[in-house]
Amino acid sequence: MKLDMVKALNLALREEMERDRDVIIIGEDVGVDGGVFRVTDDLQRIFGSQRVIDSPLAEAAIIGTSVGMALYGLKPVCEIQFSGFAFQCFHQIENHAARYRSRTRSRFHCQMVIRMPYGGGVRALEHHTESEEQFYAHIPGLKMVVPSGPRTARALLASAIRDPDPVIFFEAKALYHAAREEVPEESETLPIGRASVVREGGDLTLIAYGAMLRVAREAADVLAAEDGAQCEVIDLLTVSPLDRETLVRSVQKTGRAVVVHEAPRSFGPGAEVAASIMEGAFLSLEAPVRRVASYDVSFVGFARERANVPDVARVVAAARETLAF
Amino acid sequence: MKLDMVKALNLALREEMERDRDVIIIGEDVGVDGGVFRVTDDLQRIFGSQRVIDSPLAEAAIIGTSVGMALYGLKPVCEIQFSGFAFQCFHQIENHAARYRSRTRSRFHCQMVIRMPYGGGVRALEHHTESEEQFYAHIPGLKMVVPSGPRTARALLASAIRDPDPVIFFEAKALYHAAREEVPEESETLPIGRASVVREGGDLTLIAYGAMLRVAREAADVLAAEDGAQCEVIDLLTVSPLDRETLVRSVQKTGRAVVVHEAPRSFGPGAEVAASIMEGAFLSLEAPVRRVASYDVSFVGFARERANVPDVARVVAAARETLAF
Amino acid sequence: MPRTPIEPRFTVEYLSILDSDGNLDASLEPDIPPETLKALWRAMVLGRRLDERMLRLQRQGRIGTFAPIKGQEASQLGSVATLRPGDWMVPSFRETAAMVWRGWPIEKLLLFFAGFLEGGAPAPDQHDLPICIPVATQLPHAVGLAYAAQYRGDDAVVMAFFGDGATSEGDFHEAMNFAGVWHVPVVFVCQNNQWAISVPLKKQTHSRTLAQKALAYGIPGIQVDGNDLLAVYAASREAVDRARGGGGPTLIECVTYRLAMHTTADDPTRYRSEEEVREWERKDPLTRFRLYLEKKGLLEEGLEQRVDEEIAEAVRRFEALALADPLAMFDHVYGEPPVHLQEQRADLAARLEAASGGAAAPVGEPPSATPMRGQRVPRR
Amino acid sequence: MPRTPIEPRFTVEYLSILDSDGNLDASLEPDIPPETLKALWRAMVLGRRLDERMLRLQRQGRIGTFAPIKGQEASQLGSVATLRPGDWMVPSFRETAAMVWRGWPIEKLLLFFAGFLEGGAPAPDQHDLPICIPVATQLPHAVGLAYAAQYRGDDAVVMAFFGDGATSEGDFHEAMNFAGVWHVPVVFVCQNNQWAISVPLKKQTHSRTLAQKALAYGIPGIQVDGNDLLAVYAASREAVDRARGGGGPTLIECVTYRLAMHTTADDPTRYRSEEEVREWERKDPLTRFRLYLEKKGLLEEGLEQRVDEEIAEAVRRFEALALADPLAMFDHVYGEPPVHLQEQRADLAARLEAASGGAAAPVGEPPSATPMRGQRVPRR
Ligand SMILES: Cc1ncc(C[n+]2csc(CCOP(=O)(O)OP(=O)(O)O)c2C)c(N)n1
Ligand SMILES: Cc1ncc(C[n+]2csc(CCOP(=O)(O)OP(=O)(O)O)c2C)c(N)n1
Ligand SMILES: [Mg+2]
Ligand SMILES: [Mg+2]
Repeated sequence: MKLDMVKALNLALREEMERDRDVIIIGEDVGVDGGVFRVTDDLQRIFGSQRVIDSPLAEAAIIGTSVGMALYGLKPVCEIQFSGFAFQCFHQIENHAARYRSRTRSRFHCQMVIRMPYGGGVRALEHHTESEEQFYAHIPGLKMVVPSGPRTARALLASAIRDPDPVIFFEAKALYHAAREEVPEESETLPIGRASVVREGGDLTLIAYGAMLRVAREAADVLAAEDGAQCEVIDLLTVSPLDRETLVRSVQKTGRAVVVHEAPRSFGPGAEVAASIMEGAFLSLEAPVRRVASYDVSFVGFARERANVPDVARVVAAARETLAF
Repeated sequence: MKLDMVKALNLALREEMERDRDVIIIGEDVGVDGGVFRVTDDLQRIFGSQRVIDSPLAEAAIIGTSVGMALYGLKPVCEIQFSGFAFQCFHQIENHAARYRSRTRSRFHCQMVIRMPYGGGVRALEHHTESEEQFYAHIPGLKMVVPSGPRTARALLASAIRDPDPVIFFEAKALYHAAREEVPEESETLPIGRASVVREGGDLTLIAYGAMLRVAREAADVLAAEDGAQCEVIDLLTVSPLDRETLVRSVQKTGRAVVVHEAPRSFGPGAEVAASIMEGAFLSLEAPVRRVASYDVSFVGFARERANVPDVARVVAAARETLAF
Repeated sequence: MPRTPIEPRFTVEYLSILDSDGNLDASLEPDIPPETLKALWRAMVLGRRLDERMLRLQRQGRIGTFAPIKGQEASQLGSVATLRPGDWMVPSFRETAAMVWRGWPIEKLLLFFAGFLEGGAPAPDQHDLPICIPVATQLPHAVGLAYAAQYRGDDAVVMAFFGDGATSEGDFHEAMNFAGVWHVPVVFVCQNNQWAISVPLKKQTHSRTLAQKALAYGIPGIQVDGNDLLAVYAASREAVDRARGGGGPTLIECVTYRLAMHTTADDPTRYRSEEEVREWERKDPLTRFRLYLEKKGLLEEGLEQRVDEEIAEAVRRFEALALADPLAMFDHVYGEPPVHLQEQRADLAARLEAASGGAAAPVGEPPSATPMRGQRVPRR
Repeated sequence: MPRTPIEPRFTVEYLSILDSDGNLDASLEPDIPPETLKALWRAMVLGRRLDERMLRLQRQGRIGTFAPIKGQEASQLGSVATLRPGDWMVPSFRETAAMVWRGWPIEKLLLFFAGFLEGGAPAPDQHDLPICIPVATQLPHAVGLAYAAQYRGDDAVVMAFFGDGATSEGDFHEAMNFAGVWHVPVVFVCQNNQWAISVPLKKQTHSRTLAQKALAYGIPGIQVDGNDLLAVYAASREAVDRARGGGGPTLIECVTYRLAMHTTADDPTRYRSEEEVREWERKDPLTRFRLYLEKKGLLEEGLEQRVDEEIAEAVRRFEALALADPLAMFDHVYGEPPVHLQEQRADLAARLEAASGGAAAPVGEPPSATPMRGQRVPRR
């Protein structure tokens, strides 16, 4: 069947809830309303208000009570309405969700997923357009996953829900309705921690995830058409733990890499990607790993968003500099 | 006069409060008790309980009310008792302290300092030994400062309090009483955003800050004595905005670099340092920039702390690999 | 020694002066000068009409998502009208009428909702904070402002707005508690409009009223008919005067209703009944206040038309504003731009140069605008 | 329509059964089996003696910082004694007596305070959460456990402990509010020991009692003499039974006092008077309970000695525990160690190899241990 990312996520949630009675959903407006983006549409009607919980307006308690439920053995899938509001529960994530396993030597652990829409593309107000993946990627004990389309979204959400560790699951708002994609009838999973080479090429490695994957792919098309340069495009899928092996293998072949993300550039995920490639493929590197990212500015307003978020032209330009280096 | 870091910080606070009536202190136990580490010792007696506020136990409100005071024109110096408890106020820092200037096009701004003890070395419990600088370094609008001893602490705290922007000020617990240092009679400042070359050398650049500076310096001594290798040691002092120019200039000379920090390795500050050096000094690099950091584990318990936090032997080993590369 | 109730008992009062049929309790009628009554009516009408106009602008894609105020005019205006210009207003994101009352130019509000930071900057002399999106996070700011005013010896009072859902956030609790301990001049105005997007009050908290939450902080709390401008005004007047007089903070719960959608991205038919809405339409704050002014002979001819014209002019001024320079995003991140931002600014400048037509190209709304729920993808 | 108090009025009760002179209000005396009374007395004595022993261990550098419980034995034991083994206890960081009552081996507690993660792991069959350091953050966990129990149809009750200072945190508010809305079986036990480190209650909140904070959530709140084990027990029994019976959450404020320092790193003479402490020593929970048992003829000969011997044996077992392998830090970060952690583990393993004497070298306390305040630098 052909589904957009919202429908694909909704399908994965329904399938996992049918599979496992311990899977429950909690968040603001996830029930009757089906979520701000309708990702949980219809689930409360199907599974009841005990399993799809319309919580009061308090992120720290959404995560904090979910931690408690997970310690008891449930598998909460929490929705934070926008990633910009997850700092309200950051202490519950860092202090507890990520640590109960280590703190109790696995007597307890938090099998839970924290879903959040992130990134730009919806003409939204402040705190509704930012990309905060870096903050989670730096926390030991967490996994940070970002699907790039309907099929990877459905498979990775299933994997995340079945994963014994807490998973931060970022959904690119720009992708929710961007495209419909064929997804198999049968539920499927994807290994968390594994990046995917979505296009092979020998001249340069383009690394992206989430909404930026499309940008990287289109840049690869332009570079092939206009420069005759063959880019290898890698979809990280999991930001942390980072699949350094796949990155290094690719750059050992291409000798050149550009990493693209929506998060601000400095101290961002691109830095880890660049540093890891340098450590693993230094002798193959023919040019510095370039980073194409949003500028180091806070919210710019959607009227200026396009000037800030990486686009195809910027990726192509960075790739050309790298190829010409 | 010779002061330890606690006394030097206390002196800077007193000097700035005498200079400017708008400077006020707020935090848990900062008044009568003089702070958990005595950094605010005696200040409430001198300046009164309106200027040195023993707040209720709520970090988000300590920062949130300080933001309000700053919008009014006061210059709050907030103390978060331990950096491990700052995630409770992370939303107030990221959503507001860092953004009011941009949001209001400078009609309002937050001239405030957020002091926190960070790092290991005091046989402390969970959340009392971690190093969270990376989380702040990635936030546009903030400055992230980490002194490395009594004199830089006193000068940088004065600069931070006079800085028009919100400054996160990390104080290494391990340095509080580690050593006494000569500080001038007169109040002095240090430019925020500028790193300092504390030892010159042509063979390798060692980059560190806070409590790790001592480790880097001692490693440099060992390498000079045992390997005859001359290390250039750079004290970042400001983590963000990162002084890339000083780093790049040094590595253009040495061709080799090792960065040391207490924060976990992955997606940590060392990644930005490494990526920036690669971008700025690629053609001079004779070896990959190596990172010596704590492992990607959460709290390990103080009985195992020494095995986790970088020590001289680890830095020396990394430097030797880099020199031999 | 036995089991004994703690004395004195805790009480919370309910205040209503002008009921939905326009019946007045003269004994409680606040004494408001006729000119102020007329100004308040004008502001209510403007709030209502501006709401409708903004809805059309949003549907046409000329502005983005915003939060309509329809039904909450009395809560906002009855309270804010008791402030002096030198006092401080701390809004959330649904105080259009109150903001206009405080002097925000309509075109600036439109600019804000059109995605321009310039729309969020208060005037240099304006003692108001900008719109605050993260629920309840503005409340500690209000307490800090009040503390600073007290510290400086200014007699300013701070009034903070928030909704029923906001009372569930930790920041609400921490702000109320600090205000109680510090005994600062702040008035907390909760617009209890019964809904937090799709979540009804009974799922938000188990307490009977929101006003009683004041008891947890040892400060006065009162519940008022939020659609009764006179009751809101009287309660606010009392709270503002007490605050100014050193009497500390107050929590005012205005029982009102959001007659429109949560925001333009919301479809309320998914979670509430037409009956409920019609029920509350009968309690419309404008209807009863209009009757009240009618009896007082204070209604002006052609007010609606004048208000509409004022709005139309503001919209024209808004439309006339050229798209601001994208490079402005680098201004005001820090007091002084650090090196890396200067470099990034230069990078964008070069790209704008390159893109023939300079600024035009990379500006404007993002390529693939995903509608939130029923929202149409707007095009400028 | 006028200004009217909201009915019914709000009330909070105070409960005391056995006063500081040992006078009993027989009409309220809870019926506790003699064996339980004896066990409770034993637990109180053990709590008091273990505290003293741990202080010595800390001063000798054999364990690190910990929080003494002296004076709070009745609050902890009167409450936790009403739980069944299958119920859940959610501690903060000052519940040593309650934890031992719940079956935590003393040597495990010592291991925890000696800086070993192994000391923080509850037994496989134990329904207790580990010590929680960040104030108030454990409270939503308790509510989540209670929700899960209800969801699964188990009849377990959850009891959560926290202090007076914790009531200022947003997490306290959010947890109480969720518990009220969800109507889950959780009992919130606030040990109001008058101080949050150096901050006295009157600087913590402006409310007269902490119990009244329950009114904000529409749940029952009661204030009890926290040094009166019978009152704590009676109030807890009622709350636990109500919770188990589907009656929802309760907030119990135990008015007690921290007779010792906040933690071993604290010097209370900086912020409170000797008089105040002596005042409260006269209300010592052990004194009155001892009298009560004496009258009942339930005191056992040589209890103190037997308790001390039990503690001494536990200390011997603790000391006998070999320093755990540093490599264990890599266990339990994730269910399955990812590649980068396997590599980092190998790195440490190699370093341990290299460092002759294997594990020994890089383990043990950090080189430059900075004392917090008066704390001595301990050496093992
Ligand atoms: C911290 C935070 N969480 C979630 C949101 C998303 N959100 C915006 S408004 C809203 C509901 C607010 O309800 P209420 O406080 O009653 O105010 P109202 O919208 O009814 O005026 C939510 C959940 C937000 N803006 N901030
Ligand atoms: C979130 C957080 N902030 C600060 C601290 C530091 N701290 C530890 S205990 C304490 C005081 C707690 O007071 P209270 O809640 O009354 O409990 P008590 O210590 O009196 O038992 C503080 C401030 C912490 N552990 N967690
Ligand atoms: Mg509402
Ligand atoms: Mg206390």
